[in-house]
Amino acid sequence: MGDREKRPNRHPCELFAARSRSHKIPARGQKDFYPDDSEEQRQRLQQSLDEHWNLIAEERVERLGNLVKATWVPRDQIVELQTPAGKFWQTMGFSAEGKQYLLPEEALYLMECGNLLVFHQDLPLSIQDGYEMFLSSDAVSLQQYQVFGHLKRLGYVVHRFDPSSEPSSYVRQLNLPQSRERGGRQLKRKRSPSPTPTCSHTKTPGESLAEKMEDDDKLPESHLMTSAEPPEPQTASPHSAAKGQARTWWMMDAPELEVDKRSSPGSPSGRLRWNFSTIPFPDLGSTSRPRCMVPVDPSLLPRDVTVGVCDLDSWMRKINLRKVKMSVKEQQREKRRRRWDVNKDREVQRCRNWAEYHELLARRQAKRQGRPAHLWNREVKPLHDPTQPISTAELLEKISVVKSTNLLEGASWLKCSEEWRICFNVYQPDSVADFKKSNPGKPYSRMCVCSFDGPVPDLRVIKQLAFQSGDVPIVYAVVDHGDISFYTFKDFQLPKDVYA
Amino acid sequence: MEAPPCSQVEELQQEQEHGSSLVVGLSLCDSAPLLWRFQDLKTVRSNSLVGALLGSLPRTPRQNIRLGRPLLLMPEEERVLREHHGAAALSARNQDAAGAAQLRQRYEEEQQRSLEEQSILALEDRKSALLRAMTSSSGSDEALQCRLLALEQNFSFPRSALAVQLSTARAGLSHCQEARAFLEADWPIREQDSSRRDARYQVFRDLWGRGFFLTSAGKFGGDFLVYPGDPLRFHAHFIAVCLTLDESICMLDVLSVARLGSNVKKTVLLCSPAPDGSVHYTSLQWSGMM
Amino acid sequence: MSGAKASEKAPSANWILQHPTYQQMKELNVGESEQIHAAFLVYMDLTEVRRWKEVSCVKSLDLQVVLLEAKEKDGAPVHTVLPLPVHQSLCHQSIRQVLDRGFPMLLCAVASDSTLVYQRMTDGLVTPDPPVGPFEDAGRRQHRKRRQHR
Amino acid sequence: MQAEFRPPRRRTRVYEDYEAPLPLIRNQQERKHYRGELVHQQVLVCHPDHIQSIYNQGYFGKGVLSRARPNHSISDQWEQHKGLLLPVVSQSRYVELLRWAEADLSSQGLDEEAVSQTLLALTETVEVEEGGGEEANGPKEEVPGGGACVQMKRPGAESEAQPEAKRSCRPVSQNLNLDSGSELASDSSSDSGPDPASDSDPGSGLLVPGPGYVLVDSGSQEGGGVREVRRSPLALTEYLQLSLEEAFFLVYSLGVLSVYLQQEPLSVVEVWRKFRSLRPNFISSYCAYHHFRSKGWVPKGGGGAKYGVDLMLYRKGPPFYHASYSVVVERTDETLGGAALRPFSWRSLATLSRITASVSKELMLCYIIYPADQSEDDLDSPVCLSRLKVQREAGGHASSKLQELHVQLMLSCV
Repeated sequence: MGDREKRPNRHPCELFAARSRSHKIPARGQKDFYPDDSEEQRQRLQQSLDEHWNLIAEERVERLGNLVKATWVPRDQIVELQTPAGKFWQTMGFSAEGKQYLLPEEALYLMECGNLLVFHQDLPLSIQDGYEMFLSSDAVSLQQYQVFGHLKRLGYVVHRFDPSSEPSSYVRQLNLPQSRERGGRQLKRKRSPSPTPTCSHTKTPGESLAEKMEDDDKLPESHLMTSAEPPEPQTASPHSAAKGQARTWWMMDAPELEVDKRSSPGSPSGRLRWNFSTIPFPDLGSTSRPRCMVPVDPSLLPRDVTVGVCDLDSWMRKINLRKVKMSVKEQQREKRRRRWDVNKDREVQRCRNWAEYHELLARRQAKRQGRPAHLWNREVKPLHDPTQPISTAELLEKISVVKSTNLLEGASWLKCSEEWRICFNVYQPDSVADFKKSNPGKPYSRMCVCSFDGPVPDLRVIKQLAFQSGDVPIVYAVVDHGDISFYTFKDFQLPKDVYA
Repeated sequence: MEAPPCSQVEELQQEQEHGSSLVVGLSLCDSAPLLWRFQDLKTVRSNSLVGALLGSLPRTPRQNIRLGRPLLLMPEEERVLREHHGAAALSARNQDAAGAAQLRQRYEEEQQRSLEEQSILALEDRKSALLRAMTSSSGSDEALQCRLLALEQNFSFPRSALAVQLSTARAGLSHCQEARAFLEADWPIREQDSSRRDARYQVFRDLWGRGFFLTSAGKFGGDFLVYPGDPLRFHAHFIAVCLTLDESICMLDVLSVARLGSNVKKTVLLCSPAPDGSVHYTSLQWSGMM
Repeated sequence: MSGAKASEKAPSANWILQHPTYQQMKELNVGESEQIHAAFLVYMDLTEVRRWKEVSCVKSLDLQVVLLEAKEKDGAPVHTVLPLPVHQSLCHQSIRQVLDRGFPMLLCAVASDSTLVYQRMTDGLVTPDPPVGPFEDAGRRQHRKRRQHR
Repeated sequence: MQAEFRPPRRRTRVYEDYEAPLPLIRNQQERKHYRGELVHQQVLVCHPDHIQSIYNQGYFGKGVLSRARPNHSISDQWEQHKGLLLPVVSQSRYVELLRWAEADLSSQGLDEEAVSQTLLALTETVEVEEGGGEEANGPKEEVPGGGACVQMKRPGAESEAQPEAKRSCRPVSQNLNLDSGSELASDSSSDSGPDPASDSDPGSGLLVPGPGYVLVDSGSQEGGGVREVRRSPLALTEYLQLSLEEAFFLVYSLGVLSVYLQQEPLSVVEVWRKFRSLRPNFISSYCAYHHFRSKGWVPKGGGGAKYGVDLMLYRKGPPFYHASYSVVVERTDETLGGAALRPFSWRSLATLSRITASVSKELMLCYIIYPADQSEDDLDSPVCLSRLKVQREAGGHASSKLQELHVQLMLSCV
């Protein structure tokens, strides 16, 4: 062992021998409850430890031909492939300007799987180098990588979440087909070098345009270069990036722009989606009504039908707008009559004559007076008068004074917080076979990575992220050192349960 | 429960006196203390420090049941090592250009040497396989020699067949002597000196000093899972919940963690450092009174 | 009609208020009425329902609460019982103060509808019993036993 | 994202029939109004009939001497004695009860003479005629060991499998009026009972307090000691304790309960203010309680304590279904910030979700959202409830496998 430590690189014959080594993990036996200092127990422990250390000491040994080679581009925090990609290319990586790239978390994971050999300054990187160079709190954090690795090892497809590639709620409501142009998307991906991009999607389409252009101006320095010869990073890079971006946001925001155009009345083309706020409806009741009505937008009418200006006065004259005069008593009676029809009362129906009816009224009056004064003769009375027969269903209806709300209510105007971000889109393992990076479809869930020592999301965060995520559930991956657990917060409607 | 006879603290200190070989090399990744070198992992484990493995296991990388290097230390484990001078910071990767050129050369030479040796090994392999096949099929000796010769002449070991190592720990660099001083002075991990952090550390040090093995216990609603021996072989006995003596706790939280403890057959321990430097332990067990 | 009338008629005095132990608790002059009520409910549970022995109330000056002392059966060790309304919070210090009396203790959380939840607390590290056979909720097992008795 | 509704689990054995929750009344004559006392910041219902109605119709409250249903009995052991089924108490226990009665009587201001007179009368052995009661059926029925309720319930109201012969201890005579504090007298009012089934009770008018009689085991000889029928010196009657939320619901939403503070009934607003002063977060917890009740579910706060949560939610009621949800109530304002009632950490959440999952329940976070412009004055009356909103949220923890992602937290906003 000591020898190995001094020269961690294995001897060629060890490497050669490693080609045929086992891939089985030794099973762990039943644990003991108390240490009893017995020799037997000590031996069992030693055996477990030996197995453990054998596993831990093992190094990755691969045939050079099975390894994809790549180089680390520190400025862009990205890994560029030097030899053709392997099978992993179906779910990982992206290409731009004719080159193939991997995000640092993808590269590190592939290194750990023994699929990728990454060079930096012509020297291969160890796994340790990979962790130390690729992971940092301002790019991919260690915890985010832990979650990424955990999910990848389970077979999930995991992509960085990019809020700007998600349709806004507005677009979602319109249910327009999504533009998923390959090049555009890939440029998107490299535009967000870290899985914690700023969120900038809860804006009206008009605003978002302006904002996005601003975003482009403050592109992160790590942005991928377009030319092989790196120019001055501060000046040229954002510039060339902006060019690339310009195309991107145009592609992405195209649906929104079109919607904007359509909302002006009179545009007869395209699949029509009316903006009702701009379609006038006649208001004949208001006193300050216009004297005539604007002609109806011809695009709203069937062909061959024309409508001219309509003079309202003649119509208004035909309507009698006089208020009916009623005494206070009359008004009250009217009010009561509307609320309750005495003839529908079964007991009243049973009365055969006025005497009986009066008797009934008297009886009821007495009963009402029997109600405890301290509850009923005050300003705030009970919601229900128990002397009145009522079914359970009606009762529940009657006492339902507390409003229910749902997760998305009021979520759209919540401001994004910097602290909470969605990191990853996750797709089911069984989708891998026909997975397309260019059109990944709806994710199975989205991941928000949290530290176990950090705060639990409050309602505000839950709402805001749920809104951002649309109809894809948000999963909070909570990292407690080596342990990862997943939590979801879902809206829940408790069904009403009525027994009579 | 009686404290085991041998105190971990003393043991570690004794070992320190015998030589610096047990000083483990810590490296920082996103400000988390990681151990990479195999021997370092063994060293901390022999001092009852468990940590958590984070990496894919080289042998079978695509599973989460058994993981491999690196080993992440809990802040308390890191602090215990630091206070007992048991850890040193590993220097960062050597980046200077001259050194890099040298290393490049060395790397290429090693690759070449490895190719040659593996080529010989591969040939030997093929020969012995052939030998086995021929002797069992009772061919003539002449034919065998002929075949062997042909094999030797035509044999080529392609570069793509070269078995290479993807090192886990950074190779060839050992920690520098002055690293320990650096660890004391400039170590980037600084606990926020919150009273809770401190309570956690005091409790950790006390329980570890009694010979227990500790791991994090988030999933059990506590700070540490406390094992009577190596977690490879023993079940945890306690869920330690660290808190200061005057920290207000919600009764419902006490009830829930105690109930969880009884569900998983472990004793919940409320642990608070006392002013005199000792630690107060209160065992919570389900009363069985329904 | 008479039902309504009956309910308005003042009922006879509340036996809780007249119970000698309750009186005694009140005279300890500690705590507020809610804690005393909690302590009394626990007292009644221990004596009337669980038939514990030598149940008595003592005051804790440090905590300003009514504590109980009791034995599960004759000859069994004394326990200190700390009854607390469930919505109150507590701290380890106060638990230690009760344990400093030298007996194992039971914390009894008293819910607003008089539900009692007991929690056993002991000074030091108490190693749990090793698991026996298939895992089973001991509570449920006991409950079942009780039912079979009926 | 909506959490799925998982059907509640039915209990395998159900011992009672379901009674419609309060205040369903079948005819106009059934008047219901109950009385609760505010004692020690707790609401106690003392009248046996009130207790039965309130508990049976909606499962409100808990018997102070019982695990849930108020059914405590003076003794676990019952014996048939000359055709009567009577609770057996030991001599020492009987003496204990006597002492208690004595202290009680003295505290009423009775002089020593009167006290000893009364006690003397009490301790006389009661002669029981063979086959005393008219019900031969009573004694034949088996008495469940747990807690037979002597006077709490009349057979008509009986729904659980507790057919103990309350009336088997028919009085021989009942001229001793122990009005003074023991509960004996209160039963005289019970014959007006709101219990619909009481019509079928032939002897309801004659019914005298069940608790009055015990079989005292003198224990002088080993084993079957001498047994005498005596009057019980004190009736340890069961009281029903209502949580503040349950009490206010009965007062405000159903209008069936009056809460008395020192013999004075309180108005709705007075109860509201009182409860708020007793419990700072009363509005939130009530709002959640009210919300679940108005959905037809039965929330129980006491059960929640066992699991470290605020409420357990039952379908129909605890005798019929296992609790489906563990509910934690949380308040927030419309800007969705604001101090939490119970500051959550991942640690506490992990604990709760793990316990909840281990008992096949779901963890539900119920958020009470207060309007941003809510003033303190607004909160001074229950009318403010209509301005609050509930959001329920399923809270979940998904093991370490994503597919089994079932630790959902149910969000519920009021």
